[in-house]
Amino acid sequence: MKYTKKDFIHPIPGSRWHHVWSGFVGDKLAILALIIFLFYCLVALLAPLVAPFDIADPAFMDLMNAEIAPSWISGDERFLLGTDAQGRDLLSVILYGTRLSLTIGICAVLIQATLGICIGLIAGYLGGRIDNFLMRCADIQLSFSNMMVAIVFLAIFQSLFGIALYQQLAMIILILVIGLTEWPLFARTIRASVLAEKQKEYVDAARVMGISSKRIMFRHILPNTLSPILVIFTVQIANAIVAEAALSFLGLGMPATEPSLGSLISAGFAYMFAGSWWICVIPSITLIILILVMNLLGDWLRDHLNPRTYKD
Amino acid sequence: MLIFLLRRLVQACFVMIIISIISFAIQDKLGDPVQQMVGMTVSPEERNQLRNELGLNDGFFSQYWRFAKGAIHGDLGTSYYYKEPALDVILNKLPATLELAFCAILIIIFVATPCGVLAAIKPRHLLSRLLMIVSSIGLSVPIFIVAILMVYVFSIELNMAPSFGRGQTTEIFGLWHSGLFTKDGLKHLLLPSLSLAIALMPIFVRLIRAEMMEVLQSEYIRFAWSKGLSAPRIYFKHALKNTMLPVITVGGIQAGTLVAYTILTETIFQWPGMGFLFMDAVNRVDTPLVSAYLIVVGGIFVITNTLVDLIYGLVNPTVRLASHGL
Amino acid sequence: MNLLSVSNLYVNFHTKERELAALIDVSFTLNRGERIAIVGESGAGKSVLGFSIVNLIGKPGYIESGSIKLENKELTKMSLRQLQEVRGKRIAMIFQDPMMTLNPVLTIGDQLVETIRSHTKISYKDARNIAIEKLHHVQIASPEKRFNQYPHELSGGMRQRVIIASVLLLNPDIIIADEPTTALDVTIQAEILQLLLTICRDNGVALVLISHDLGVVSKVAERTLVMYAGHVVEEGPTLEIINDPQHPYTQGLLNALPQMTLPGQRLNQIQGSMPSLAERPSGCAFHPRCPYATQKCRQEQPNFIYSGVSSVACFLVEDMLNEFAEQDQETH
Amino acid sequence: MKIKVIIACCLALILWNKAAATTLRMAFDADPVSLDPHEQLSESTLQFSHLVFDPLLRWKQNGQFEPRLATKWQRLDAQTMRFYLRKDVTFSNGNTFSAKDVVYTIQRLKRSPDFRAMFDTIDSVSMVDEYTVDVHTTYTNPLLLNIMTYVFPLDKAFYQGHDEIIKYGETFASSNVSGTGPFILINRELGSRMELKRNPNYWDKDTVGNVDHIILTPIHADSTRLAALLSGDVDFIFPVSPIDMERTKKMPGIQLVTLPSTRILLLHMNQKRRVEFQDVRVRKAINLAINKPLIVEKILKGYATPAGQLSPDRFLGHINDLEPEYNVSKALDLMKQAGYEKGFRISMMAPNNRYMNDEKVAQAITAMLARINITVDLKTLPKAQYFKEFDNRSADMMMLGWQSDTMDSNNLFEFIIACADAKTGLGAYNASEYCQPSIDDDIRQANREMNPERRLRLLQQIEKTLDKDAAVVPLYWQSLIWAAKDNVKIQDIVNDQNYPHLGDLFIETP
Amino acid sequence: MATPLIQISGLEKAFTTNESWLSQWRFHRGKLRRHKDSIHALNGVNLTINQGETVCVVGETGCGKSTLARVIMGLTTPSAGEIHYLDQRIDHLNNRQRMFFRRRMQMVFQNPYASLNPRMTVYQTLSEPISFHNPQLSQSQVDEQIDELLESVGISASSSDRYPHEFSGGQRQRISLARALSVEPDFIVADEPLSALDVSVQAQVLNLMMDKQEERNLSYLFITHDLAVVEHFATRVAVMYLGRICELAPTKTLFSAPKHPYTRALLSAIPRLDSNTAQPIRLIGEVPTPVEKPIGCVFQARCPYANQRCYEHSPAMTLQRDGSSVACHAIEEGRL
Repeated sequence: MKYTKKDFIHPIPGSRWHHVWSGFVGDKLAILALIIFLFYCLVALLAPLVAPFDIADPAFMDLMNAEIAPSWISGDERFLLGTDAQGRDLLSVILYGTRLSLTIGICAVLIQATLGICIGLIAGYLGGRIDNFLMRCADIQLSFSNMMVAIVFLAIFQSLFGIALYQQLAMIILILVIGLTEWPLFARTIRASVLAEKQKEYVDAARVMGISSKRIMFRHILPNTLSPILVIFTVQIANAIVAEAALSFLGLGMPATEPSLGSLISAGFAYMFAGSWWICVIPSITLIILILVMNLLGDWLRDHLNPRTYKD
Repeated sequence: MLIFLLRRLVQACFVMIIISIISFAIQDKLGDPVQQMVGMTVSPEERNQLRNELGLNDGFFSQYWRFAKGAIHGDLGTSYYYKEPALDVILNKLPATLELAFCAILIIIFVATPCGVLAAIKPRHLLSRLLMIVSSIGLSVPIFIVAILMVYVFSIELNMAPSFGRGQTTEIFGLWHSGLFTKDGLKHLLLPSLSLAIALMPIFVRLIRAEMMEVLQSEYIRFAWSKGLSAPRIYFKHALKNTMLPVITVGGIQAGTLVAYTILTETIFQWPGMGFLFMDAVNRVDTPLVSAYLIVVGGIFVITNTLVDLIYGLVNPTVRLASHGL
Repeated sequence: MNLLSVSNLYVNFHTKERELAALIDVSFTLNRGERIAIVGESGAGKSVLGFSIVNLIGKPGYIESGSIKLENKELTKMSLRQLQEVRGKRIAMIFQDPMMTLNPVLTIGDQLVETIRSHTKISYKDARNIAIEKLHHVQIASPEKRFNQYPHELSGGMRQRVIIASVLLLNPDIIIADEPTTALDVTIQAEILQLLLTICRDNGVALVLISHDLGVVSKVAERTLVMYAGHVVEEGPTLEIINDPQHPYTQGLLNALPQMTLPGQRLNQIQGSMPSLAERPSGCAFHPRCPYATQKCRQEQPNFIYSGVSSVACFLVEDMLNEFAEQDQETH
Repeated sequence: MKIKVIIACCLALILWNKAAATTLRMAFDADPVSLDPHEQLSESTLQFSHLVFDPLLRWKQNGQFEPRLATKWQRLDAQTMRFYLRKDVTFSNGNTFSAKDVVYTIQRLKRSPDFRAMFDTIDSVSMVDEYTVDVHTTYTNPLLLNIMTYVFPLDKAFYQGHDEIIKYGETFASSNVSGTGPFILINRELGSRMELKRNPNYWDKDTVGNVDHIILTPIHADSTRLAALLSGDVDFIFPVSPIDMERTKKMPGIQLVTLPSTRILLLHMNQKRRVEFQDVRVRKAINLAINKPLIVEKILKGYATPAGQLSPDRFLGHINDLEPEYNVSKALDLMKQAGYEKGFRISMMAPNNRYMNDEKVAQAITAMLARINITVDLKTLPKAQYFKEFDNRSADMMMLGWQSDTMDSNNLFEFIIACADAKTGLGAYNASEYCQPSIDDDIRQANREMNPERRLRLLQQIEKTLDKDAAVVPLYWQSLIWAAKDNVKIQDIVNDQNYPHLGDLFIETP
Repeated sequence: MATPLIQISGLEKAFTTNESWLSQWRFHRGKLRRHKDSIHALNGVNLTINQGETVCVVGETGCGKSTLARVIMGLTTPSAGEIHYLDQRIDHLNNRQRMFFRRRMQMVFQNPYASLNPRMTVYQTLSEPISFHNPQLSQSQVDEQIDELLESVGISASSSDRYPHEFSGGQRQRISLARALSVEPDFIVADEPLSALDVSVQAQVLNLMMDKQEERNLSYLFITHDLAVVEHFATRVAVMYLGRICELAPTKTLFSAPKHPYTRALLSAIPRLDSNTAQPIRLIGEVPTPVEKPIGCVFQARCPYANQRCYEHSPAMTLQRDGSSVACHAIEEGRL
C-alpha cells in the first residue's frame, strides 16, 4: 500500500551546524578570537615569507644591533619590535617562535588525541577488564599531571643522555612528552561519551544489522563524540603551549638557539628589570594572547556544543 | 572500608613498583657510584673489585630487588651533594613544600568557592562577568609570568613582601620547621602561595561556576525553590554540596599539577622546598636525590588520591564506600 | 472569589535570534478544592503553564505579560522573598521524575524538616514529628527509618510518596502536579493517583494536574484544559470533554486512542505532529493538521467561545454556533 | 644534632634581636659544598675559608701581601722561607694556634686532590719553634708567597685522626669546622642557608669590621638575587648581572662596586679533532672574526676587558701593545688562503651557568663565526655537565674561564697551554690539544726563575708565541660586580680574587 | 495451525553488577571471599512466536522484557536456555554465523531520538544495511530501494539527505522501521516503540506497523507497558514479572478473563476513559530487584493469595481451558 502524496511528511529544515554557526556569527568575541587565532596560524605557517629577516642568514644575528628598542621608541625603522640581546630582529624571532610553539602544541595534541581516542574508544566500547585496566592507568597518569611527568622525564633525559643530544632532539622530545602524558584527558572524555553513546539505540541497531565492531566504533560512535573532542582539542593546544613554555622556562624545553615563545620569554626574563623590557614582554604578550584566544574558542565551543567533558 | 583501603593498597603497590623501577633505572644508568665514592685516584682493578663487592655487576633484576628492599626500609641511596641519605634530605624539605601547597589550597578554597558561586548564581551581574573575564585571562597567563609579575610589583616596586626564601621558621614537635607561626615566615609565604593559588584558581572558579550552574538547572533545585526555601539555603546547602562532588574529583587530579607548579614557584621564589631541591638535583646530576624525589612524590600522589576518594565517598551518599567493597 | 485566577498570560522564551512564545493568552481559574487537569502533548506548553503559576519557569523563559492572582495577591509582581513565602506554603508542586526531584546528598528527613522550618518557626524535634507523621500519612512503612535515609536508597514510587509528603507538610491550598505518575509503573501509578485524590478530597486542596494521559485525567480531574502549541484550545468539565470533544484536536486526540477502534483495525490518526515553538504556524496553530481547516483558519486566530458544555477556540465550532444561532433566530 | 640546631636557632634569634643593626644578610650565587677547606679548590670554598679561617697572609687590594697569621716572613735561602707566626691566637673551640697547626695544614694540603698540584712545589715544612716554621721548596720558586695565601691553618688537635679528604664524600672535616677566623659557623643548611656569628675572641682587635652576624643565602638566578637586594631582603649580593647594571645604578640606596678580575675567558680550538684547526691561518682567522670589544660592550655591558692575550695587566706576562684585533675581511682572506673559502661546520660547547652571560657570549660567537662561513653547532650545558664534557674534549670548540690561583701568568700557561701530560698534570685544561715544546721549556724555566726581569721576559715570550700561533682565542677578562646597600662599606673589603674580607666589613648604622 | 517461527525455552540471563575484579572481594564471616553481585533479569522464559502473529510482552519496569528482546536479537548472550529460529538454534552463534539470521530478524527501538545515528543522513542510515547485506547491488539499485522504502513508510524520498534531528519523533520512528525493513526480515522485535511518542503520533506509527505486517506477513514481538495498545494490536499477550512469564493468553481471553493475580492487578490499574471500571486492585509493596535468583513463585512477595507452596516451589505454566497458560499455584489448586 502506497501513501498518497498528501500523506508525505516533510522534515523540518535547518542543519545541525547551522545554529552553531549562526550562534557563532552572533558572538563578536568568538569571531574576534577566531580571527586572531587564524591570524596566528597564518603567521606561523607563513613565517619564512612574512618575517622581515631570514633567521638562517648568518648576518641575521648581529651583535651590533643588540637591544634596540621597538621602532616606536627607538625610531629605528629596521626593527619594528626591536631586537633582542643578540641583535636578532624580535619580530622575526617571535614569528618563528610562534610557529615553533604552535607546531609543538598542535603535534603534541594530535598525538594525545590519537592515543586518547583509540584508548578511550577501546575502553568504552569493549568495557570490562580492559576498560578497568586502561582507566586505572589513565587515572594514575592523570593524577601525576603532565607537567610533573614532563619535568621529570625531560630532566632525566637530559641527565641521562646529556644536553648535547637533548638539544638536537628537543622539539621531537617535547612533542612526544607533552603528547604522551596528556592522553588520559582525551581517553576519559572519549570513554565517557562512548559509554553514553553506546547506551543509545543506534549502536544496538547497527549491531543488529550485523555491522562489525570496528566499523561501529569508528563510523558510528566516533563521529558522535567529536564535539567534546573538538573542545578538548582547542583547550589542550593552549595547555600544550603553556606546558612547553613552562618547560622552556625551567630550561627543559627548546634551546636558546631555536627559541619557542617560552624560551624567548625565559631568555628575555633577565632583561626584564634591566630596561630592555620588550625582549620579555612582547613574547609574553604574544603567548598570552594566543592562549587566551584558544581558551576563548574552547569556552565558546564548550558552551555551544555543550558536551560533557570527563567526570566521574 | 577495609576492602577499600586494601584495593587502594594494591593499586598503590602497583604504582610504586613502576615508579621504583623508573627511579632505579635512573640511578643505575646515571653516573657511576663507585666513581662518586672513591674519586679518581683508585685503580681500575680496585674499582672493579669494589663494584663486585657492591653487587653492581649483578643482573638488572637482582640489583633492582636489592634497591627495592632498601627502598622499603627507607634507604633510597645517598645524595652526592648533601652526603646524607637522599630520603632524609627530601623529608627535610617536605614541610616547606607542604606548607606552600597547603596555603595555596586554602587560598583557592576560600577565594574560588565564593567567586564561582557568585558567578553561577548571578551570571549577568557586572561583578561576575568581570570575574569570568579575569579568570579567562588568568587561565591564559602561565604561572611563571604570574610569579615574575608578583615579584616585580609587590617586592620590588611596592616593597610589600619579601621575594625569596622562607624567612624565620620555628620548630614544632621537634620534627617540623614551620614558617606558619612567625610574622616573618608568613610574610615570606605570601607571594609564593598567592602565585601558586592564582595559577590554579581560574580552573576552580570556572569549574565551580559551571557545575553550580548545571546543578541549579536540576530538578531538585527547582523543587527546593517550589518548597519556598530561602535563597541562601538553596545555594549553599542544596546546590553547593552537589557542586563540590565533581570539584573534589578534579581537585584530586589537580593535586598533581599543584606539585608540578610548586617546582616552578619554588624555583622563582627560591623557596627551599622539594621542588627547588629537585631542580637543583637535576642540575647537579644528583641522581639518588632525583630518584628519591620521584618516589616521595609518587607516595604523595597515592596518598592524596586515596584521601580524595575517601572524602568523595563521605560527601556523596550515593557512592557508598560499600560499592568499593566496604 | 476564585482561589487562583490566571488571565491573559503570555510566556516567552528568550533566544539569541528572537523571542519564542511558549504560552499565548492563557486564562483560567481555579476554585478552592477544585481539581483541574491540563492536558496536551509534549511541547504544548502545559508544563510551562504549571511552572509559571509559581513563577518557576526555567531559564530562558519569562512571563511576558498577564496576571496570576492567588486570591487577590498578584504573583507576577512579587519579590523573590514574598514568592518564597507563597511557594510551598500556599502553592506546592509535585514534579514529574521522582528520581531527580530529591536532592541526592541530603537525607529524606533533612529535606522534609527544612521545608517546615523555613516557613514556620518551630523546633527541629517538632518538625521531625510532623514530617514522620506525614510520611506515615502517605503510607510509607517505618517512617522513622526512612527519615534518615538518602533518596537513592528508596524506590521510585517511595520517592514520589516522600515528595507528596513534603508537599503536604504545610497544608497548601493548591498542589500543582506535573505529570506525577509518568515515570512510574502502572500499578504504582494507580496507587499514587489514588493517594493524591484522597489527599485532595480529604483536605480540600485544589489540584492542578498536568498530564498527557487522558485516562489519568479522567480519573482525577473535574475540569480539563486542553492545550495545543501554547494555546488553550478547549476547556470544560472533564467528562464532557471526553464524551463530546468540540475542538478537532481534542477529537483527534481521543479518537487516536486504541480503545476507540476495534482491535486489528487501523487507528484514527492525526496527520503530522506538534510544531516546535519556532515554527508555530500562522492563524490557528492546529490548521496544518486539521481536517476541517479553511482559509480563515490559516490567517486568523480563533477566539475562545462557549459552546454550551465547554469553551473552544475553533472557527469550525464558531461557525457552527453562528449557524445554530442564525437558525435559532430564523426559527424564532 | 636536633638539639644543636634548636640551640643554634635560639642563639640566632637572640643575636638577631640584640644586634640586628650589624647583621649582614648576603646572597651569593653559590654556597660552599663542604666545610672542609681542602676538599675543593673553588671560589665558594675559599670565600668560606676567609670567613672561618685565617690565611697566613693575604692579598691586599693594591696587589701587596698583608700579613695575617704570619706576622712576617723571610727568605733563608733559594729554597727555604721562614714564617713567624702570630701569638695569642686561638681557634674557635679554644685550642691555641701554633706552628704545629701550620705544619699539619700544609701536609694535609699536599694530600688534597685539588690543592696537591699547587703545593707540589713545597718539599717539606719544619717547625723551628712554637711560633716559627720553615717552608722548603723542591726548587727555587718565585711564587711561594702567592701559594702561601692558600694556607688557612687548621686546628690539628681538632682534625687529626679523622682528617681524610674525600671529594663529594661525607667526612668529619666536611661537616665540622674549627678555625681562627673572624666568624664562627652556627648553622648551615646546605644549598639554602648558612649562618655565622662573630668570633668574640678574634685576634684582630684593630679592624673596623663590625659585622656580628652573617646570613648567607645562595641564590642562583641573577634576577632573583638582585630582586632580593632591591626589595631589601639582603644587604650584599654577588654577582650582579651586567644586564641589570643600568637599572641597579639608578636605584637609590644601592651601591655597586666593580673590579676588573684576572679571570680570562677563552676558546679552545681542538686540533686533534679537526684538521682545519691545525692550520694557523684558520686559527688566526677565527681570532680575527670574533669582535671581542663588541661582545664586551653589548653582552657584558662593558663589565669586562677585551683580551688579546691571556695575562691580565696585573700579571707579569702582560704585553701592553697586544690588543685584540677584529677584521673580518682579513679573516676571510686567511680562510681563502687556507683553502677553506667555503667554510666548514664545527661543534661548540659552552657552559650556561658558570660565567657571566656565558651562554649569550657563545651564541654571539656562533653568529660571528658564521660571517667567515664557519657554521657552529652550539650546545650549552649547566656547569655540572659541562666540565665532564670538557674533560672528555667532546666538542671541536670549547669555552673556558680561568683564574690564576697564584696570581701569575705561568699558572695560566701551565694548565691551558702546556702540552698535556697526565703525569705532571700540565696542560690538564688544554682542550686545544695544542703542543709547542718551546713554550713548555719556557714555562719550566719561568717556574724557577727568581729574577723578575728575566722572568718577565720569559713570560712575555710565551704570550708572543701564543699570539703568533693563535693557539687559543682569548676573549676578555671578566669583571667582578658586587652590589650592596649604601651603608654596607663593601668597597674597602672586596678584591679582584673575589674573597671579600668580611671580617673587616664596616656597616654604618643609621 | 500456525508454524512456530521463534521458539524460546528456559531462557535465563544474569548481569554482573560489580565488574571490577578487585571490588568482587568481600569479607564474609571474617574471611575474604570473591563474590559477584548479579541481577537476574530473566529466570526461565519459554515462549513461541508463530509466523504472522503479534506477541505482546507486557510488564512493569525491571521485569526483564527489554532483556528478553535483546537476548533474542543476540545483543546480549543468555546465561542459559535456547532460542530457535525455525529449527536452527541461534543463541550460541558468533557474529559471523549469526549474519544470516540478522537478515531474518530485526528490531525497532524505544527512543526515536537515540535510535538513529545523529551524524548519519537518512540515506546513509538506510544504505549501510542494504549494501552490507546485498553487496551484489549496484549503487543505483540501492538508491532505488531506499527511495521505495522511504516512500513506503511515508517519508518523501527527497528528504533522504537530511539528518535525523530534522525529523520529528514520529518520523524518526518511521525511519527506524524503514531501516528494520530494509533487509526484508520476517520477524521484528519492537521494544516499546511507542512509549516516547505523543498520543496522536502513536496512532500513526502503530498503523504503519500494522500495514507492514499485512503487506509482508511479518511476525512481531511487541514489548510495551501500554495495555491499551496491546489490546488493540496483539494476537497473543505474555505478561512478565521478575524475569518470568506468568500468563500467556490470546488477547481477547486475557482482557476478558485475566487469571494470574498479577495480570488482574495490572489490568485493573489502567486508567481507562470509561468511568465504570472497578477500583484498582492494590498490590503490597514495590517491585523487588532480583539480586538473588528467586525461589518459588516470583510474585509471592506481593501476591494476596500466596501460601507456603508459593514460597517454596515455582509454579509451572499450565494450559487452561480457554487457551491461556498461567503459572500460578492458586489457580492450579483452584483457590482462585
